[in-house]
Amino acid sequence: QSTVKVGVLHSLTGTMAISEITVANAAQLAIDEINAKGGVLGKKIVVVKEDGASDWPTFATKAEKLLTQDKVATVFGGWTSASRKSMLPVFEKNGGLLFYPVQFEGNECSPNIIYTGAQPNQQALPALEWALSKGYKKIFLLGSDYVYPRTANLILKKHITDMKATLSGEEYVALGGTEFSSVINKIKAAKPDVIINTLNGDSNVSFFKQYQAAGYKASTLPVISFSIAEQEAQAIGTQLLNGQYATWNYFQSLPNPANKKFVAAYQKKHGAGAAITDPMAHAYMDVYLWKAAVEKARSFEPMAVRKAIVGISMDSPLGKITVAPNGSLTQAVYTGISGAGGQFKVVAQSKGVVKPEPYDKLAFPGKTCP
Amino acid sequence: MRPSTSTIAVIAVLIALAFAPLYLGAYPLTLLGRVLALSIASIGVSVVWGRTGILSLGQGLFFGLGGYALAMHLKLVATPKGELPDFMLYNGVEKLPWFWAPFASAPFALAMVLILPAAAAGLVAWLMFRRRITGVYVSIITQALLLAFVTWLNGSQGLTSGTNGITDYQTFLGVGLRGPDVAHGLYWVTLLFVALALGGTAALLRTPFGAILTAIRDNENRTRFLGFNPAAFKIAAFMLGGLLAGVSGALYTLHLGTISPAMIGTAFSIELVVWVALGGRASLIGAAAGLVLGQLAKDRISSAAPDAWLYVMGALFVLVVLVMPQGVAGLIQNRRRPPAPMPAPQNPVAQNPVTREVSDAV
Amino acid sequence: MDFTFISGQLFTGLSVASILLLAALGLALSFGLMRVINMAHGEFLMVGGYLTYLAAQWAGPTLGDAWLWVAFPLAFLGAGLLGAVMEFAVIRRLYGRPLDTLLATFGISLILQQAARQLFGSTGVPVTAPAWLGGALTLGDVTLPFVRLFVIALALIVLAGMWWLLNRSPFGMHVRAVNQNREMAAALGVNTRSLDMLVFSLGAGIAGVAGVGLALIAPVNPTVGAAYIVNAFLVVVVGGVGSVLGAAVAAVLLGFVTALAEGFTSSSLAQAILLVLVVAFLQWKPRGLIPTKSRALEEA
Amino acid sequence: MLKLEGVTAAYGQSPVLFGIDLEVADAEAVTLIGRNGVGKTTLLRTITGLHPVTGGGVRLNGAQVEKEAAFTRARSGLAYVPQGRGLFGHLTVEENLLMGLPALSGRATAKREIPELVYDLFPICRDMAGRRAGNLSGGQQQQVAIGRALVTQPRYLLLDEPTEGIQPSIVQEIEVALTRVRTELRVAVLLVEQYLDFAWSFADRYYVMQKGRVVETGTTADTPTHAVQRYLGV
Amino acid sequence: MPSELPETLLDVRDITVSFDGFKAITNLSLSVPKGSLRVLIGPNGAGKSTLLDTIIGKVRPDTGEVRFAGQVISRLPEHRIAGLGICRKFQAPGVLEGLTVRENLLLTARKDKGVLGILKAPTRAEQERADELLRLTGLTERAGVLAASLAHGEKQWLEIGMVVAADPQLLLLDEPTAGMTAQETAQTAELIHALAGRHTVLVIDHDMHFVELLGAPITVLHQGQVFREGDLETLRADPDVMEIYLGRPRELMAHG
Ligand SMILES: Nc1ncnc2c1ncn2[C@@H]1O[C@H](COP(=O)(O)OP(=O)(O)OP(=O)(O)O)[C@@H](O)[C@H]1O
Ligand SMILES: Nc1ncnc2c1ncn2[C@@H]1O[C@H](COP(=O)(O)OP(=O)(O)OP(=O)(O)O)[C@@H](O)[C@H]1O
Ligand SMILES: NC(N)=O
Ligand SMILES: [Mg+2]
Ligand SMILES: [Mg+2]
Repeated sequence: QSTVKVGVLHSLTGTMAISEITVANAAQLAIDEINAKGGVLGKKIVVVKEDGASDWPTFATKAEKLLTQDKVATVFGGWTSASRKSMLPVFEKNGGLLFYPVQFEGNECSPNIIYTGAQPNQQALPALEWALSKGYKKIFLLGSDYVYPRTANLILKKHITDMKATLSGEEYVALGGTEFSSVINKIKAAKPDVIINTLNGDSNVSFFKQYQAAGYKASTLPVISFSIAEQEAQAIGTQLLNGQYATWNYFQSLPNPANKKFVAAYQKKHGAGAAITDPMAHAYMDVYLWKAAVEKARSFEPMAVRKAIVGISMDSPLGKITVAPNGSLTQAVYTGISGAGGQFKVVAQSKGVVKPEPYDKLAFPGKTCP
Repeated sequence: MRPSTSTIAVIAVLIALAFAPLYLGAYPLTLLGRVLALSIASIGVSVVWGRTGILSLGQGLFFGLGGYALAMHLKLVATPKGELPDFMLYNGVEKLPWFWAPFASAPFALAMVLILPAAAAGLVAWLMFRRRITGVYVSIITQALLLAFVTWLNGSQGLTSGTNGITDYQTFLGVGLRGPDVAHGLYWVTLLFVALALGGTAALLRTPFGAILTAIRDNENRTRFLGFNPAAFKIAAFMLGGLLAGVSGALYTLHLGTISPAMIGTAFSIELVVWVALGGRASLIGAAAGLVLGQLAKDRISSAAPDAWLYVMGALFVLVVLVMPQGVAGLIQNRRRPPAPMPAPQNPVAQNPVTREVSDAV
Repeated sequence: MDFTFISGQLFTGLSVASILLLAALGLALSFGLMRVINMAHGEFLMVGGYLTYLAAQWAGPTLGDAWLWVAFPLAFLGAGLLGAVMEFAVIRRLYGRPLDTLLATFGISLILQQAARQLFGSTGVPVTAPAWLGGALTLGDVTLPFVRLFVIALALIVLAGMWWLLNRSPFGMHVRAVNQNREMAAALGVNTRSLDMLVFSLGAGIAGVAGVGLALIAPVNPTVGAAYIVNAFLVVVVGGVGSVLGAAVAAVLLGFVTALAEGFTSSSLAQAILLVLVVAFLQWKPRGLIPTKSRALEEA
Repeated sequence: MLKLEGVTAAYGQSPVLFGIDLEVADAEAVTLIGRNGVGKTTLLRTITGLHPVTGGGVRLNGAQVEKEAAFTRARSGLAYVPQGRGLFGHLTVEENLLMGLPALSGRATAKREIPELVYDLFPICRDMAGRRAGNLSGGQQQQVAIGRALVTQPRYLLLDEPTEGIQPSIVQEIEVALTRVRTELRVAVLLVEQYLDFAWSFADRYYVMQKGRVVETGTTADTPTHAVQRYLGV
Repeated sequence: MPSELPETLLDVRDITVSFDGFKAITNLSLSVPKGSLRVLIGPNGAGKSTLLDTIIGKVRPDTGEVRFAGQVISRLPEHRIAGLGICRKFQAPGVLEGLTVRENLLLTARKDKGVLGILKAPTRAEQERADELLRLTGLTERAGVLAASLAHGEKQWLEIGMVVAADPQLLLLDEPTAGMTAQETAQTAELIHALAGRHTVLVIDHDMHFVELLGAPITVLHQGQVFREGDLETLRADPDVMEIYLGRPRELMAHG
């Protein structure tokens, strides 16, 4: 039987490994499932796994290797926007196709990338609207110092002003930073109603610890997070996170049948306690979307696949998803409250699905995808 | 002067490398080109560390300046007229910052690729060597400055694009950077720069300038009392190292299509030094070869066994230092030459740094 | 800027200083006295942190909050033992070659980080401080978390102990002598090998204790040490290599500068400002606040 | 008795000592002379254990010690005053003297304190007790270095050019002091010296080294200094 | 001062040098005429080396100044002072160990010691000078070996060669015969005689045989001040000098 090669390019080592290994696992799960059912266009999928090593230039190098040496049909990979940005020119130069599964800041529309993670209007803005609807008017923005939080917050700030709410402060801490004394002191002085948190990784644990030591709790100063999913929640622990909020396109607790099946399959392979997150669900679906597009195009050729993928729609663990012409997903948005075992209970959800808008109209008027 | 066997060997290798596009596949060739671009920085490390005894852990700073100088130009070229680079837009920057504006000019940017790193290296060196800061202090300070630079880059996204770095270039001097055909051209240009850097530096070190650097490394005070101003020579050597790092950074940026803080950070700078140590810090060719081979090995091993790679690299660091302090080049040389005398600590007089007479004199 | 904010920042400065000092005190031995540039020093902190986590896991269920008193000796001995092994296997072959030591120990730090990553994963493991450290002292509008006060006290105790050991005990005199002239000390009957090992592992052990302090405040992850190493070296350099008191003053100074800069700018800019200020300070006093004349270091 | 049998030593690959035989009896004073670079310092360092032998044996009180570490040899009664004095420059004079005490570890009989005789022989050890040793002048340092060696209560004292750089009157004092050390403490002395008048007036026997070998030996009483001068010419 | 004697090359005027409050030199003045040979003796710790340190700029006087050929040099950076033509031989040999013997001589023989000047290849004259000094110091056969592998005595000679190669107006020699045999000492004395006249030489030593061979006027320093001046004969007879420095003659002592 003949085969087709695809690349899986995530950080298997370094700081991002914790998040990305499970995302790679989810993609692998989908590939195994597909191979078990006979592959794509009659070909078995062969995975070429590469390690981005949490180092953005390495992502570019490895992408180049996958495209020019292994000649893979497509690549599933990336987490941070920085890694995506550094891979982008490689994909454009070599005419490759990348499936990127993580929520991001928008403002990018490469014909060579399928962005399935949330656009700002599919996570950040719904969360803001929900917060305002709950009566939280004074908003403090806290994030890691890199492009996604900065840009997301830039958009949020425009909308905060637009919605006549108050921005009570904005602080950034270097990626991986663990010292929050000054930030908490500033929060004290600002007296916000709610914190919108775009901190990444371990910084969250330190932040919640120090937030708690300073006498705060969810009932006095709630925090809505965009980068804390089930896995992170488990790591931070119920004791610190209980009652705090997160907004995503997916929670492990979603009751739909496709999700039940996905969770069961993943946990069968990786252990019953394994947490499952939004980026994992996206990565899992990325493979299926690619398969559908290949079959529709009857070709593995990346640009043919890119053309064919638009309009493809399926029932997924995330609910109903459809690929929009700009290469992102039309999908639902959920806000959940953290509870036992790092699971989130949905407390609010979008009315139906939300169309992806890479460029926020308020923050970047007049910009659209080509 | 008759060329030595090692010169002939190096020329032969360079010629063989020049024909690489004929026998290497696309990926190995890009990889080789990239690694060759980096080797220019390692030549600088060899001058600064191997020859002059200054261990800079901040070469990434100068590498980055060269890379960013070129990247800023490429970014402006890729940005439609009258618009701001995309990342500025996303960060709410409304006007092109003043220090960006001149980089629209290619000659200016190219000049800056050379001037910025050399000038920055000169300034850093002047600050340190003027105050006679030496040894590990220099290592710690250069590392701190690099960290400050990287932190600033990360924290000033509106100006620098932060962790993402500057990316997404289209053309350079009118030549498209996305076409598959540019790969060979870029490779040859890189190789030319490597040859120039090697030849030029070697020629420079063959003048008494090279001897002075060695003299300063071995006994700075003595050199001073012979009428030389060690600070001036150290600054010059440091600037040369900075310049080579800058050129390397610019070429590397072209190869990779991006420059970002992660590419120039502490890990990069220390790794650079270690590959130089592996090849042989005192030998230009050893330094360059150590870097090329080390990076190629890294590419291989990290693909085959990602988890093992850090163990391999860590162990390599330790072993090189313990087993072959002069690197591979040192091993080769030792076989040809009678053994060098023991390092100074063996010597009872040098061993005794406390006696005022002795310590102050030397 | 109101009074509450300013006093809050002053306390922040002290907190930061206490962590910096704990991280730097071990270095004051290995770097300050032995002139060993141990880039893996941060990993001793990391080891101390993970051992704290393990102590909480193992002893927590049986001992309750008293697990913390198990964590201290465990972290001290565990990191100290690792230090002894490292000294025996690598460092002792490199005395007098500080720059080479720097490279070799950097290699070791890579290995230790990767090992930690494989054992514990890349995300930090959280340690829950004992309940009696959970509260905070409230003075007017300023809250001083007990955890922070505890770490400050810890730093002061370790500082006092080290000062006494080095300046008032015969052990300290031997250490200083060996590090000025190792051969002569041996010729006078000092077992320099075991003394070296002892001093190095003591420095490692102190870093392990610092790891306990860190774990109480932030999660322990494989790169937690790397995050502190540069600043810890700067504390030693600004204080004056070889001077324990200098390190203490430098830590406080750096802590306040950080808190001040963070108060008025952003935290990532504050770090850049701090680093540049340190370099500027070294222009003024290249040998630090309390200089010890030391040639060995410059001859590197 | 201190006895060397066919000692060889090298720096890296280059040999410097080629089979040295030499002996110093208890309470005997022996001088070792030779041109610059013939290996005198190296020889003393192999005796103390600071430099490894590549062959041959060193016996101390009958025991083979050539494999022992320097500190154990010091503890069995070997003291060394190196060329360049080897004081701990940052330590005070008194601390330098105290640094002689570790050599007494494991010796039950010894009292762990600075013997009064040291102050008696070298009064500056008391006068300058609190000063940093590194700031003393050369002659003062030399006296402290010998004093420190005596704190170890040695049976054998190895001295490497103790008169180098010392003013004439102090050279005389050192000679007086060393003579007392020999006679009162019955310490054997092996003295490396260029200053022949001094060496001859102090020592009972001499060895002459040339290019890493002992080429002549005899008693100082029977050999006038001019008879060995030829070994020292250029 | 306009009344300065024209032939004075080195003029130390009323300098005081102290370390942490301890005065190593107190109001010391000393002048050395051009082309002369001068010997400096005095007890250990008298301040002889400190005086040389002050002249070459290694330590700075608290008060007073050092003039060289009429110019105040006590505030110039070290390499500038050296550039004016003052060269010191330290007691511990300070050869450049990573360079060959010949390179050591070539470098010191250079006239232009600036960063740009150094790029030029050594001139014919410099090469010849180096070769001549190799002969003079008996190191011709060792010309190509690294200075590190020289024996102590060879290093001493090389350093003397370097000092001469620099062709300084003023040569400062701090205990040049330390560790030398009697015969080497005599050769050194001869060499110094050959240098004096063309160069001005200031020698410190504790070896009275050597001082005798030099046969030059002697200055005795004591406690940071000039204690006596005169020739060896007179000083040997001076009970104060005996007391502080020379001690009793050996013949007498042996029986004491
Ligand atoms: N560290 C070293 N590395 C290589 N060779 C050395 C070293 N130290 C000494 N030597 C060589 O070993 C030989 C013996 O040296 P050593 O110092 O023992 O001589 P010495 O007789 O004590 O001379 P001096 O009278 O000058 O003190 C010399 O040729 C010297 O060059
Ligand atoms: N850097 C210093 N710090 C403190 N004291 C010093 C320093 N340098 C010299 N001294 C002191 O100054 C005095 C003079 O020292 P100097 O070395 O000039 O004496 P010297 O005449 O050269 O003696 P010697 O004949 O022993 O070489 C000594 O008492 C010495 O302790
Ligand atoms: N796109 C992100 N989360 O970096
Ligand atoms: Mg000797
Ligand atoms: Mg002197």
